[in-house]
Amino acid sequence: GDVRLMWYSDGVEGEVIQDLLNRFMEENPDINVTLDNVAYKVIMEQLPIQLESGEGPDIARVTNIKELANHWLDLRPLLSDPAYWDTNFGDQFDWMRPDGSDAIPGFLTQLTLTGGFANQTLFEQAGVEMPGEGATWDDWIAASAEVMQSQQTPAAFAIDRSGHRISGPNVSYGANYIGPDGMPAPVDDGTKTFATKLVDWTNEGLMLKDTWVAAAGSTYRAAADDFINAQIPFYYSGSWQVANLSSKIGDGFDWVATGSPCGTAGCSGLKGGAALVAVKYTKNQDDVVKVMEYLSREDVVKEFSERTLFLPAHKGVIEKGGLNWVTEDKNVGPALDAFVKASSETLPAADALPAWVWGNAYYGALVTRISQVMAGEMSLDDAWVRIDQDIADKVAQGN
Amino acid sequence: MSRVAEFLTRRRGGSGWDWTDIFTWVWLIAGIFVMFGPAVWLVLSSFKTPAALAEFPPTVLPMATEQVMVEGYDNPLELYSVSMPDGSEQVLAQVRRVGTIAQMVDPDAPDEIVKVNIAERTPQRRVAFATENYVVPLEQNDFLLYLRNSVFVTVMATIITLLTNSMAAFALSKYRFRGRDGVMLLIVATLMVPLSVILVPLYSVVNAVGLFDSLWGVILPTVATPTGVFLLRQYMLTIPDELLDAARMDHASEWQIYWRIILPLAAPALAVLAIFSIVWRWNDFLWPLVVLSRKELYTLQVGLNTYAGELNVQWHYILAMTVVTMIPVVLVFVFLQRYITAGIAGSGLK
Amino acid sequence: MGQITLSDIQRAYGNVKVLHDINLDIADGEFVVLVGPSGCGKSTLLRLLSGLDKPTAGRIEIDGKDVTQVSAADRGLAMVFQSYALYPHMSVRQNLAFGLENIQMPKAEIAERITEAARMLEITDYLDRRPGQLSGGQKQRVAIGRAVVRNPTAFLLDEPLSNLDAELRISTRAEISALHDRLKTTMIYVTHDQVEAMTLADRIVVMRAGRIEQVGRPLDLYNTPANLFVAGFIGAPRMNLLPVKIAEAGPQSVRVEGAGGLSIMVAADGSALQPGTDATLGIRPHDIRTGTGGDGSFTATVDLMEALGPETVAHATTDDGQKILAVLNGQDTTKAGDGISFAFDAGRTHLFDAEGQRLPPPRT
Amino acid sequence: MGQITLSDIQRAYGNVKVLHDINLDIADGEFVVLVGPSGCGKSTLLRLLSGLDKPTAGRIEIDGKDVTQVSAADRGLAMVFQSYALYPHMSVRQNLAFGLENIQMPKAEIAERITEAARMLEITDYLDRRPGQLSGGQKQRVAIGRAVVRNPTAFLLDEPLSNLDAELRISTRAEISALHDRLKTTMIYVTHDQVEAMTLADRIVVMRAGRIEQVGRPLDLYNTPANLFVAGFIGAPRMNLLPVKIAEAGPQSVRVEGAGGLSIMVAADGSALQPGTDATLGIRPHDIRTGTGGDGSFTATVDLMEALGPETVAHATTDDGQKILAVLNGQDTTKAGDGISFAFDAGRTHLFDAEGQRLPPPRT
Amino acid sequence: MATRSISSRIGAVLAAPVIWLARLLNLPLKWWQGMTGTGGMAAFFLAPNMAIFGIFVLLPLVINFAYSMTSGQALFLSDRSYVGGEQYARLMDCGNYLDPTTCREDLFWIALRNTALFVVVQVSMMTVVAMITALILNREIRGRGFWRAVFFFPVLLSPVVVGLIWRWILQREGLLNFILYNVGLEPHVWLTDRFYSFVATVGVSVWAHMGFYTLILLAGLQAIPRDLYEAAEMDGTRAGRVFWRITLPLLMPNLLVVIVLALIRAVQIFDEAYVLTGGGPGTSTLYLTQYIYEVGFASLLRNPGLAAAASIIMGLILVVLTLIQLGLGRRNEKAGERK
Ligand SMILES: Nc1ncnc2c1ncn2[C@@H]1O[C@H](COP(=O)(O)OP(=O)(O)OP(=O)(O)O)[C@@H](O)[C@H]1O
Ligand SMILES: Nc1ncnc2c1ncn2[C@@H]1O[C@H](COP(=O)(O)OP(=O)(O)OP(=O)(O)O)[C@@H](O)[C@H]1O
Ligand SMILES: [Mg+2]
Ligand SMILES: [Mg+2]
Repeated sequence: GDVRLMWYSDGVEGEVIQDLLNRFMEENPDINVTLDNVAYKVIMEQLPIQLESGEGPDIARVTNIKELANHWLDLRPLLSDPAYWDTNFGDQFDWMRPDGSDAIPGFLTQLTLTGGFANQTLFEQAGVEMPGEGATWDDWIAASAEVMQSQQTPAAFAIDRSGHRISGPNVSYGANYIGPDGMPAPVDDGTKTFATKLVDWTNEGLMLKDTWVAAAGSTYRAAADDFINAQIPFYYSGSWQVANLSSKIGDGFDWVATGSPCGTAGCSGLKGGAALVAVKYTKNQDDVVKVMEYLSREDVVKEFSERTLFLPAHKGVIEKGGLNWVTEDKNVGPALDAFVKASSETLPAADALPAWVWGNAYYGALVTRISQVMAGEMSLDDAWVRIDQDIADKVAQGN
Repeated sequence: MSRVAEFLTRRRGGSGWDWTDIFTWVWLIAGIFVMFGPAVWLVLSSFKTPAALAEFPPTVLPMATEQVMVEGYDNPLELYSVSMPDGSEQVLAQVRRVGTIAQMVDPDAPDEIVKVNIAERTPQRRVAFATENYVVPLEQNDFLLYLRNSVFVTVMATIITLLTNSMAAFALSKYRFRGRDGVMLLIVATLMVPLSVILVPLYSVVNAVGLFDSLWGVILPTVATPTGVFLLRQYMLTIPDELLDAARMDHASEWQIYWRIILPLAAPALAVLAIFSIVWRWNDFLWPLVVLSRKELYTLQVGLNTYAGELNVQWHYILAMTVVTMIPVVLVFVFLQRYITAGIAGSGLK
Repeated sequence: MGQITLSDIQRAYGNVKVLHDINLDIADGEFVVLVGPSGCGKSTLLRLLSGLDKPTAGRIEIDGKDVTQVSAADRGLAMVFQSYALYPHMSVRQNLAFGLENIQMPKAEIAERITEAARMLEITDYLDRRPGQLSGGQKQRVAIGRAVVRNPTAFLLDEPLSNLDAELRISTRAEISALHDRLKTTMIYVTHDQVEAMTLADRIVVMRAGRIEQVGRPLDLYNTPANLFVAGFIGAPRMNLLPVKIAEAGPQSVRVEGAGGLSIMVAADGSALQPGTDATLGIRPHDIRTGTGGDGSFTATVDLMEALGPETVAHATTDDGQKILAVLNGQDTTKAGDGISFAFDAGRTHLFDAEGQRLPPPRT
Repeated sequence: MGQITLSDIQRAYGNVKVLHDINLDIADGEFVVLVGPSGCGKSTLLRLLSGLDKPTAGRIEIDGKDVTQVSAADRGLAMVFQSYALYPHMSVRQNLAFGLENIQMPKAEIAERITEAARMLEITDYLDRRPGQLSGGQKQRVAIGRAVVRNPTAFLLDEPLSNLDAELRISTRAEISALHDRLKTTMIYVTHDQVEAMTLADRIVVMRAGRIEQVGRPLDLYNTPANLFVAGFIGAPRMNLLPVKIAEAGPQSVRVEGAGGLSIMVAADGSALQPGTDATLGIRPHDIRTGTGGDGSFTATVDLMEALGPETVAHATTDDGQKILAVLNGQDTTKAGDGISFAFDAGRTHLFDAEGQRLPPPRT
Repeated sequence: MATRSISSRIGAVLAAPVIWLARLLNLPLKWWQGMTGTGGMAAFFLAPNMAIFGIFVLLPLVINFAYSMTSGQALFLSDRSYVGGEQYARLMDCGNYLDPTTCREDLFWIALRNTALFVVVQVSMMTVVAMITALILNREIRGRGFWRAVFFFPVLLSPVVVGLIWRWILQREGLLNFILYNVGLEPHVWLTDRFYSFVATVGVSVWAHMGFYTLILLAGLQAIPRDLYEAAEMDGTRAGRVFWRITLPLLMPNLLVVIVLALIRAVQIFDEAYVLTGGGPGTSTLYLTQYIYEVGFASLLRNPGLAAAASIIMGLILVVLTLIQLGLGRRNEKAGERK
């Protein structure tokens, strides 16, 4: 029968998945998988509407997996080997199913982890030693500031404008968003500490203004281009940038992934990812299961990751290691390996976030208000009040 | 040369350059730079590689570093001009770079490796068009299918828009009936709400009338544009009523008056609306995105916009596809704009 | 068929009444000319007839059917607009064909009619031009042509010849006249040209300020104008009107006396008049001749001699300050400032009472 | 000042030449009337003079300065458009004031001029209306008013009275004439009305198909038209033109013979003529009288009698098939079909050679 | 010449079926006209438009109003809970209406204030610039089609691309600074400056939509009878006065379209500004639609009820503004109506 797969791409993964599916269809001539390549916006704006009216594709690649968890098909009773899934993808099932359920809605095509990148060449030119293992945020910023001084870059570092991005560091400073009842907790000292640092750094001209200050609300802004153009020696983003940096920096300079700098509580990044899930409303469960089983096969996952330069979410693949990254760039392999390594350093408070429904409410409020502080529109103290209230409003609305 | 001089010195009224002539040309020239400049730059940028796109400061033309095949190396090497310690400039090919030191060779003397600090070298660049920005998306996508859908949507929507809007505008400008002002007000008032705001209600309506996932679902909600009615109506107000009277004396039915008198005389406004409608429908993105879920029905904009991901946007493809999809509308514009010529409605009168 | 009856027609624009109680019967096939001062409501009346405008009150009947509320397209009339109102986007040919196409006339017949009308109006050379490329007179001819090609119940023509040169005007006038003779279609014709009115009309309707002043055959209007207004309006140059006093008044004749010893016996029924009351004596400039020895005569000083060619208009002032116009045959060589004597016959005078009404003819 | 010279003016629309080599000198203060058949290029010529249009070739001088390339606004002329061209969004008052405000005339003076012009044109009551609310004639008067209130170097008037009724036309004509006498401004005036042309003009320019046929004082044109075209065009109804043959030709007189035994001796210089060649004899309808005993006479059958009131136009056909027009004084009672005899004097005839040119006067 | 005839032939071919249809329609319509009179014809001419309009524009608007009375995250009305005016109350909950920071939904009020400022500046600038351009394109310049295309071109670009191009131009190391640097002027970080960001959003939106309004005005300008200009020229009118006294009043109906549309579009400013400044720096270019978008759609915990309420308030403001416009325009519009 026919299976429709809705897919968005950040890079080459559309071509890769098409390849893989073609192979699948050769093996299963009776199943016709159509890959609907769409813009990310479709996933965000159209898919929810469709799902609510009980329609939609059979399988989709989604990021807001938790919000839409009610619409996913539980594959557990249909899979030939649910245990394989539990072992290899089990850690992330909570990210994509309603709290308390034991369903298997799908698996992550890509695991992401926030983390830093440093421009090795700039550091070298400035003659500044790159902070090593266990270096704190302060160390990194101080070192970057030195590079900035010496190399006359406009700023020392930048973090993507996103609440998700600063949540890892927040946790590193002891933040915990989740209250004892599972509901959002008021902004705590951990968050305040790091946020205060960020504001200070911005005011001192160390953090690039163009990303955080120059936007409002929860608008997402990446600073990748500034890093690519050697405008900043240090850049905090995430594993998904590896392919992007590789292709755009090329031979421009050497760069390394640094993992997440440490705070007082640890050196945590934040995990995330995009999942491939089956949709409850499919009329063709059997074939959907076949496709899902195929795509979740260890060899398929491995190939997919190697070619897309994505971190795999498959435990077996990670543990076996030896991923053969398909690239000529000598910076890529070590960077990805660094992320794989860093993924074990995340703190529990961070690991709880992807599966937490109110995560996005928290992220949005953080980024909105902190950037207002950076722009001088309100004080930090006001910001804490606003953040708590914003979140409370969301919670009230969501129930 | 004299033709050029004549062209440049041609003035209104024929005598002397007055300030309006100067102002006109200043404005037009400024227009070239301000209005057209960015657009030209956009086209040029669409031929840049992703790396060149991200580059600071941007170059005007798409550039790529020159490469040479050097004996003893399998892959082509990039050329740099290097300021040598002795102060001279030399063109060298880079073998590899380690940290801040580049290992380079003279292409003519490939045996000797020169070590150069990377601050001392600048890439040898030349203009290069990254045509793959165009080729890849066009090959990957069902371009022809999308094109067909887009053309269908655009043509049907425009025809229906022109027809229904001009009919309504005719009634609203040339008849006096009770409630006319009310209808007009209603129409203008509904201009207010942006589509993105009523997206969900509109979706439920379209779903309810069974137009979901059909091209008509894309077409119909857009054709009753209040803008069109308003635009046409205001223009039709300037058509003298005497001409309608004459037609009535000529035994024309109201339909014929609309069809044979009003429409031709409103041609400039219709052309404007046609241009708008075509541009809008052709570039529509959000609404088709919501209504269409099957690839077979995708319009160009939906189909070619798959390069906007969550974390990365592949701007090189998006720009190239912007240029591609722009070409037909530019042609349509050039074709239709000539109808925006002197209104002739008054010349039949005394 | 084209028998038209207007009953108590009124038309107002806002508060401004432009037509007051118009009553008029037009026989089938009649040629009626509307004249009157500019702005008196002629075009308005025509628009009401055409159906383009609706009266504020009153009834319009065509061939006995009440058409007051019938739309213009269904009345089957043809109209020549004072403002031409040609379709600017159509060629002359298409302008002419439009009305015919609307009634699904076969192509061949349309072509034939257009050729015929174009020949008659001398616009054959311009058939493929647009109105914007025509001169004023050419446009006007097209406007006439557009009405002529149709075969309407009645023609409504609003100053159709005003922009034509004398020669063309005469020939077109003749064509219209011939058309009328041939088709016997009712025609209602507005004009400011006395010659047109006199030569074309079966009856002339004289209007003033939204009212009908007099309706009658052209020569009747000329010879026996019902009141001072008509007397002044019909005939060019306008009639001389001299203030007089009634001296004697009888049922057969009235004697009036005026300044400068003027004393005239006019044949009229003056039985209703009191001697000593005011009256007005009208004498047409054409009825005044130079010289002495008529029923009345006076001397005057010439102010201006306008030589028209075949005749000369003398503007003069009598010794007691009365302005007088006289039309003299041929080219007169009298110069401004010269003295001149005029004479006229009592039989050519017109007598109006103090209210401006013409005295009835002598009782028989 | 308003001395205007046109040299070799040409104007073409695309391939169509509408003006060919126009040469004309207009003296300062002169009143020049342009006449000619519809479409002959009068309005075009006026537009060239005004500066709204530019000639394809030739030179226009005003007061000795070459203004061919000067824009209309800078020529300082005023124009009455055949199409009125009133500003539809302004009241009549604003229409009149507009040109004056442009030259920063004080408000009080503007008001005064408007009052004066409105009085003269009888539009005082409509000053606050918009053009859309006016009748055709009212619009035309506003158009005249707009030119009159200015104080231009010269007036250009394109059929300014065509939509006015006879009475108003005469009074407005008189006003224009008075205005000209008072201001001594050059006026160039297009009209189709013979009376206007004859009475207003210092000189009349007769045009045909883009060329000037004759320029001269009104009576000269009437009495000695230079060619057949002018002869036919000036004078209404048009001159009767009879085909004749030259019988004898001398420097003092020419004898011509025509159908029906017609034989007339005309005083003219025929020394260039060969006996036996074709010629045309012109006789104005006004110069034909009923009865016998003139230098020439003929009998005819009446086709149509048009009673104009003061005179009657007889349309008749001579026994040999020649159509003849005659204007008879008074109201004639002859009916169509009746026989009638006409007579005329040799002194009132016009003789044209085979090329249509008038024969020169007898040698002295 | 050749291209023209080809293009007109294409036009003829395209028009043929429509013409055929129009002919076909004539007979039944005549009958209908006979039945109902011209009044009925007005209904007929309005019907198709109003039917589509009612279903696809009015109905969703009504539903949107219903949304504003509900809360929850569910997308479909049937799944949402009725809360009455609560959303409105939340929006209007302010300590001091002049100080947005005292409001519960401070961002809404900030956005409202920014939008008001934006509308005033942008609409006036847009009208003036479009008018000047239309006047210039209306002159007899060579290559008119080319020039029209030049000024219309940006309209063809999607707002996202527009925002992007201009961000590339205006960003710290963008084209503009590059040019400034090269001609020896001081570069400036435009997009982190409150004032320049605002100016940039105004400027860019004018840039992007000007062609649209220019075209409307151009059509209007061309419809003004030439003879009026000739009369004005004979009246010795200076160019400026011709514009104020002839062109402007006669253009009024079309100018009204431009002002009303520009106003509405300005209030709805979103994509360009969003891509260009994202609402920043701080909240200085945060406009209403972005607020609505973020509240109702962009954030993962959406609040369609609040968004709907905000949009209704925005719509009401617009209706009032437009009514004022139309009221003002009405007088002048009458003037434009040529008899
Ligand atoms: N735009 C044009 N294109 C082509 N021919 C034109 C154009 N305008 C005028 N003509 C022609 O030029 C000739 C002269 O026109 P013009 O308006 O000067 O005539 P006119 O003497 O004023 O006539 P009328 O007495 O009818 O007003 C006419 O034959 C007319 O058809
Ligand atoms: N729309 C209107 N509003 C107010 N008054 C009007 C309107 N239209 C015409 N009038 C007035 O009605 C009167 C009659 O106009 P109409 O056009 O019938 O005159 P007319 O007899 O045709 O004059 P003319 O000989 O000048 O054409 C005029 O005084 C005119 O000013
Ligand atoms: Mg009239
Ligand atoms: Mg003319």
